[in-house]
Amino acid sequence: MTTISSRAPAWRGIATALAQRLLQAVLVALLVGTLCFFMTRMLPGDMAYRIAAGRYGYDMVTSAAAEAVRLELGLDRPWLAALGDWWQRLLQLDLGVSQVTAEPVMVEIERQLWPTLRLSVLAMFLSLLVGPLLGVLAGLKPGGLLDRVTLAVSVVLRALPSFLLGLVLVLVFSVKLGILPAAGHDDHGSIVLPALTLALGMAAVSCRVARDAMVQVRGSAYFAFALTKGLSMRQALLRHGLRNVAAPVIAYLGVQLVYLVEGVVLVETIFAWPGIGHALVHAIFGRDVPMIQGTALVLGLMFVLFNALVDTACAFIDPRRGAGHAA
Amino acid sequence: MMTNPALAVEDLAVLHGEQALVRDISFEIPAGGVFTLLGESGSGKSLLAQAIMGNLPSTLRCEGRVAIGGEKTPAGDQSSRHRGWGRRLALLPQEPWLALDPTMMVRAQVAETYAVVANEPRSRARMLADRALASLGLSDAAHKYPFMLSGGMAQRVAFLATHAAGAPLMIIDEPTKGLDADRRGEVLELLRSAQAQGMSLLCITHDIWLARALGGRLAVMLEGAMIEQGEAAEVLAAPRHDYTRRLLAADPGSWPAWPAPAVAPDAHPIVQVDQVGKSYGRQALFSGIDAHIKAGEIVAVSGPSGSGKTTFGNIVLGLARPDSGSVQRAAGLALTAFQKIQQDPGAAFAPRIRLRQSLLDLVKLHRLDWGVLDALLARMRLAPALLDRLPHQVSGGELQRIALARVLLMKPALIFADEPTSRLDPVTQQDVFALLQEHLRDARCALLLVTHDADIVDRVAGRRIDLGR
Amino acid sequence: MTTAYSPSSDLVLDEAPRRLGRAQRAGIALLVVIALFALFGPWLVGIDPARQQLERFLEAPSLAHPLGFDQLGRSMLARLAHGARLSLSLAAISVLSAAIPGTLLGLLAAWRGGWLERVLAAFADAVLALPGLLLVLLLTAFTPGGFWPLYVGISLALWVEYFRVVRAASRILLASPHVEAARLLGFGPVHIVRRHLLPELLPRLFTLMRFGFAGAVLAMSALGFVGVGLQPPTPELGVMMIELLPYYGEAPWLIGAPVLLLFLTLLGLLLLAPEREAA
Amino acid sequence: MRRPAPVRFRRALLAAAGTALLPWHAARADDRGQPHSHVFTAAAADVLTVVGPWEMTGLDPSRAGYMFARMEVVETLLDVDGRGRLQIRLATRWQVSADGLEWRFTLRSNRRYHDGTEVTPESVLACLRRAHGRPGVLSMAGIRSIAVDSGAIVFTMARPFAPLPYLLTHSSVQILAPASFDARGNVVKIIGTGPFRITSLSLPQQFNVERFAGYGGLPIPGLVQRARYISVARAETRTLLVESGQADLAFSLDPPSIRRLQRSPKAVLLAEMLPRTTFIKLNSGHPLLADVRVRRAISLCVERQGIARALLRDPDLGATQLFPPSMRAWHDPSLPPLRTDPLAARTLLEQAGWRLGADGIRSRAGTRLALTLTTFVDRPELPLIATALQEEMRQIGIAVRVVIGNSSDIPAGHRSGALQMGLVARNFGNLPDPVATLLQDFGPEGGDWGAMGWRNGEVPGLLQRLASGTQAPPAQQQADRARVAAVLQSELPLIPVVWYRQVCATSLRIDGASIDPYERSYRISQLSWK
Repeated sequence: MTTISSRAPAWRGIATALAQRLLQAVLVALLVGTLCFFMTRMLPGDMAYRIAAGRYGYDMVTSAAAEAVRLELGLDRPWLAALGDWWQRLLQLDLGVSQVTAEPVMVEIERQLWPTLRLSVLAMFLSLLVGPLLGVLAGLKPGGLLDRVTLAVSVVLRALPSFLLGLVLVLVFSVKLGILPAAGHDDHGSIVLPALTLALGMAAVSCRVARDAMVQVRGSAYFAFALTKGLSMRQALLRHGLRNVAAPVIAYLGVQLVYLVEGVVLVETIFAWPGIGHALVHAIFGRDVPMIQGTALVLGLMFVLFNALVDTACAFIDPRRGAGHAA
Repeated sequence: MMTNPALAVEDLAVLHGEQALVRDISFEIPAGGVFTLLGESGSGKSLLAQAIMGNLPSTLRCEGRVAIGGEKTPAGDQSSRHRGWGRRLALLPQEPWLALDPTMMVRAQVAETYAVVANEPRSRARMLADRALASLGLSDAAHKYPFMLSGGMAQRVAFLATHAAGAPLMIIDEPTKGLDADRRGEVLELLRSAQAQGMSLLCITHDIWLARALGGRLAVMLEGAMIEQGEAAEVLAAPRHDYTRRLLAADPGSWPAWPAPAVAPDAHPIVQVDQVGKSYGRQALFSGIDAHIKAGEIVAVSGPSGSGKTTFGNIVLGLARPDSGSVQRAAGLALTAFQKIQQDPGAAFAPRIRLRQSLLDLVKLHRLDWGVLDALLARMRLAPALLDRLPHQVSGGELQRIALARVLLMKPALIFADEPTSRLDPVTQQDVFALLQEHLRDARCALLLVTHDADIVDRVAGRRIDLGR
Repeated sequence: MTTAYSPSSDLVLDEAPRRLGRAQRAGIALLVVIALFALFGPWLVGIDPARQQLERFLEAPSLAHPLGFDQLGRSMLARLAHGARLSLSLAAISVLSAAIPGTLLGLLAAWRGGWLERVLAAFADAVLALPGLLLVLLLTAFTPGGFWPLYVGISLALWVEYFRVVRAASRILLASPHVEAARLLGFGPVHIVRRHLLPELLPRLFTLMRFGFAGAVLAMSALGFVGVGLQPPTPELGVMMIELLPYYGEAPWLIGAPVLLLFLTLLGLLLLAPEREAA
Repeated sequence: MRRPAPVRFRRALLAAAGTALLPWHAARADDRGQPHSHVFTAAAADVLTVVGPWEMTGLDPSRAGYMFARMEVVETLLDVDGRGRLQIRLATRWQVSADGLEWRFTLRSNRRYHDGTEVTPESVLACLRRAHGRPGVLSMAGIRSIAVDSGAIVFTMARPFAPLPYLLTHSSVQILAPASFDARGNVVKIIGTGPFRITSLSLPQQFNVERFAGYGGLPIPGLVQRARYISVARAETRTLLVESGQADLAFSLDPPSIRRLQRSPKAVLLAEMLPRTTFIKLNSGHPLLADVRVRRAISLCVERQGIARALLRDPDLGATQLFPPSMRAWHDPSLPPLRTDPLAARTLLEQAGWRLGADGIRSRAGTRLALTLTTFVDRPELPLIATALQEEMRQIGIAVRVVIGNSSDIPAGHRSGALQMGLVARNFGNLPDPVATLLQDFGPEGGDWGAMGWRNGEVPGLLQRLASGTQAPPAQQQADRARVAAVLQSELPLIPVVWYRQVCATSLRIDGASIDPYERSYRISQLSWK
């Protein structure tokens, strides 16, 4: 038992964590850059043709069009010079020009970032609303009906590809009930179904995390102490239960972000949501490497950013983490 | 008109199926009185406390009657007693460190009881909490989280949180477990002041010193039954029951002093510690410590808690590096010549490996003779069948003896014993020390001892290294 | 109250016999059935999964053909059996090829500490933030054709999880009293890993692996979704899910079959766990 | 421990969980549009929603110009009707000199761009010159210069090129206002002349249009005034949009979706044959495929009707020859149809010396009859058809590996010579007169999307004559076309598999929908609300 006499150096803990995230961000950028560079060089087939197909539609791809593209983009330059160039531009945050639309990648991403952020934040919010609540209820009575039902549902959700889950939701809420738009982005409420699709996938897991945390909290000494102190079950849960359940749930959110970022790619495509994930899929179709790089980079950085937020939230909920006490 | 007793227990029994874990318990605590339950772990004293609280695991059943402040309820009707929690009866749990919400500041945890249980307005609850914290010298801790507190502070905070709603009866579970002499004094003072405010106390402990100091009435528990009950002073002075006598004899205060081992004054030390210092973060733990330990010597490391006693021992063992100074082992000692006995024997064995396997690995590694180990275990009075269990399936005392046997098997030159018995009952503790003494003498092995118990140091150690400043 | 109730070992000394719970037995039975289906199904069904009878497209299930025919008039049961064999074995390989290096690196990082640990951790963090699709794409760029590189690519993205879990847990374990004791007793790294670390790590690794298993198959369907990894006519569960998606209305049993198989596999793996775990 | 009545609390939490599922109620409450049967699409109550798979990859006419043309935002000099006959649009008439080297297009007067400026010959010329300077349809015509002469646009040709007016109907030759371009000639805004003008544009997914008052014509009540196009990548999603009433016009539906919508009470399907054929492009120069017997064997093993029925759900689409009936001038009903006869196919292969091996695959002199069939996912039915073909070829002893990639793999493979077989869909209606397209496909070197390694002196000559010979008698032209079709049918440089039918789903709230077989327009200006 170590005694720490000074007040919580929570801020210092957070600062270290954020510095670590910054390093992570830089590394992600370099990694994405290198991978994309090798992808340009390694993808089978002629890059110029691929780009031309993306630009003019596949009926219009001709050798002449491809030659024009080759000249325009300098695709025939030597490797090493190209790599050096690549790195330099990346570090200056110059992401280049989309090979399909001939617009700067930055401009495209600016356009797509906001919808994606909106979607993922809402998804995260919904998943936190649904998952942990059900998890806490299930955890109050381990082995009870709700516990079993949520377990079964979470297994089903984890075995279901997200495009299938999205489809089911659309069939129910748009086709059958007619209360929500099936896709698109400018109708009222059109964000709900894609967000729900992502949220359910995440809630399937966070529900179980919350359930286990609740079981643990219910068995903890401080929860028992709260009760013997004279708090009612309800008071003890609200004052001591939920916050302690929240700590692992929020911490787990950091892990779930992987799911979120990958889920965004599929869900945006199936719901025609004009975000980064959708753009990544199209860039992959068109083998538009600058765009692949840009979108992958943004998705990666988004992951890092959300993780930093999760770190901070954790530090505030559980002061031990802020002080760097819990591993 | 007679005042009702604070607590009256009649024919209380706790059953697991048909097996009675606690039986035939009847006693009474007058208003403002003190009642101490003395016994070792497994004697059922904690179960008894839980039964009175109405807090037994659902697999256990309870019979008899419990009256709190005159309100008599069947002991089996546990939930009816829940309403009195905090208001009419309170519980000060053992390990107060774990009992405080790790995510909540100290003041809020104390104020909470005022506000929620005693229904004070929020601002007044905060004010009362501040006042209560100040009364126990905890003003500085008000805005700290539990993990920043020392064990003693946490205990006082837990006491305040328990006490805030003014329950007239308090059950106190092992309040001095693992505390050193100074801290035990603080606890005693705390309990005495509570009593002075008119509270009735039911104190569960294996600490004879505390029982004696608290006074009042006392009962000794063994195997779920009360074997002796009476005024504390009388029972402790003239125990009638054989077990009580043994229990009292096991108190380190009554141990005979160990004879000083024969150490040649010119013998070369097995380890030479020169001017070592160590810091933890920015805080210096100790510095400039010298120690020369010779074969067969028994040296105690003393100092207040947090002064780095364990760290010092680990530096001697070579497990940790000092920030300054040097540690030199005598030449020619095997790498395994320095061994350690841990505070928690349960944590000293690979948790998912059977004990026999762990020991077999050791015997194989050093090409030892299993027969030697068998003999050692026999001398430790350990049944060989125990080895087929997992560590957590063996009692603490037995496990500590197995740990001792494992260490002795290595024929060590020095053993660092870090609070080797602080988690054991007095009788078991005495046992372990007796075995330790016997083997140290035979093997001419040195002992570096860390213990919070000043009595043990007095009886056992030849000299001490003081880390405290 | 749990704090006060510290069951002395004397009370619970009867060693709990290591009998399997009902759930575990159900899980094992389920997995055995699936494994048998994957192993012997292709042989039992005895129909060439590539053989197409265009005139029987989307034929509904019948007694002779319990899962009917797919959009090209190929026997769905034969395709499911072959797909199960391929996907489950590749998923197992991908899980192992993520778990083994991830675990070894995690152990190495925790054991060595210092700059090596920091470098590995930073690298793992970066890989974690990398969209997994990118890695798989790169690998397909190097080696086009076949499902192998795809599954290896998936494991390239997944090893990080194992690394992180193993590293974090090992750091705590390596600082624990029992490892300290083992070191003082003269034991080397092999023994400490085998007796002290692995027994503690394996349950957690097993949890990760179970979900990694289902995740690998789902990742294949995600790849199929973006048009990567289609290898006709080889049946593969993940790709089948995306290929059969358009027929969800007309012939729901077609897409239902691979999804149900994956669900049962995951359920079996979940039931297998000694206690329920969340993640 | 016992639970002191936690039930109430659990109930409270459950209620909270319930409210968590209610954000769409908020979304609905937010909805201030006019009441409509679909509560959530109130924003679109008087807005026609068109969905298709195409994304606007840019503003340049060569990129997404066709989308702005389809939504009737931009126009070209000339247009074609549903039967491929030239119609006037921005040009009122045109004439060609006797030697076929000078074309003169007279512009309609009093036309205005959406920004109110007048359509001048100079602004038209700028657009034409810009289109000519980039890869695209104009590059194949051999244009020497384009100029303005007394208010008319004059093309000077290097050689006679009869289909030039058809080239000018292509969407990449659309006419935009001068304000559409920035100083460097890039398109920054779409300012066209069509009946609809763009009100908002969010690349790459969506743009909204409304009727342009300056287009002329009488205001007919009930006509669609506002519309929007949304790009929706997945066919399933487009179908669901129609089923949920969110979309009014949905294009490029896949066969399963069509089946689904046929049963849906919320949509009416329109269908029209398009001049598009899915065929196997063969490398006739490849040692295994140079023998016409092998090509014929492959053709004989293809179950065209089966593929059409199972995969396209339309047995009539099995291609009996390369040109579908909708290409009236080129489709020759008297041509003996392509047959399916696996037995004959095996015999042909035997005759060519290919003997069946133990694994069911033929070989000759140690060479296995193994080929690669390349296709791509841009059209979802292609991988499926490729899979069916793979199995059918296996049945006659040809091992086929299907490689599914990107559409650009085909022209790239053509140029590098590495392509063996490619399954492609070719739109002969790309230009309303297919001659120009065919000239590309069957030129002396073959074409990216046409023949490959095929040595034939006759067809290029015939096509050349058709392209330049404006003065030839129609009967001669008809004979030339029939000859081309006959040679292609017997030589099989391309093996036709299926034709194509465009299917469009329309919602029940609109009237007057029709399909343009040349995919040039969605004809939304003719739509009215019910």
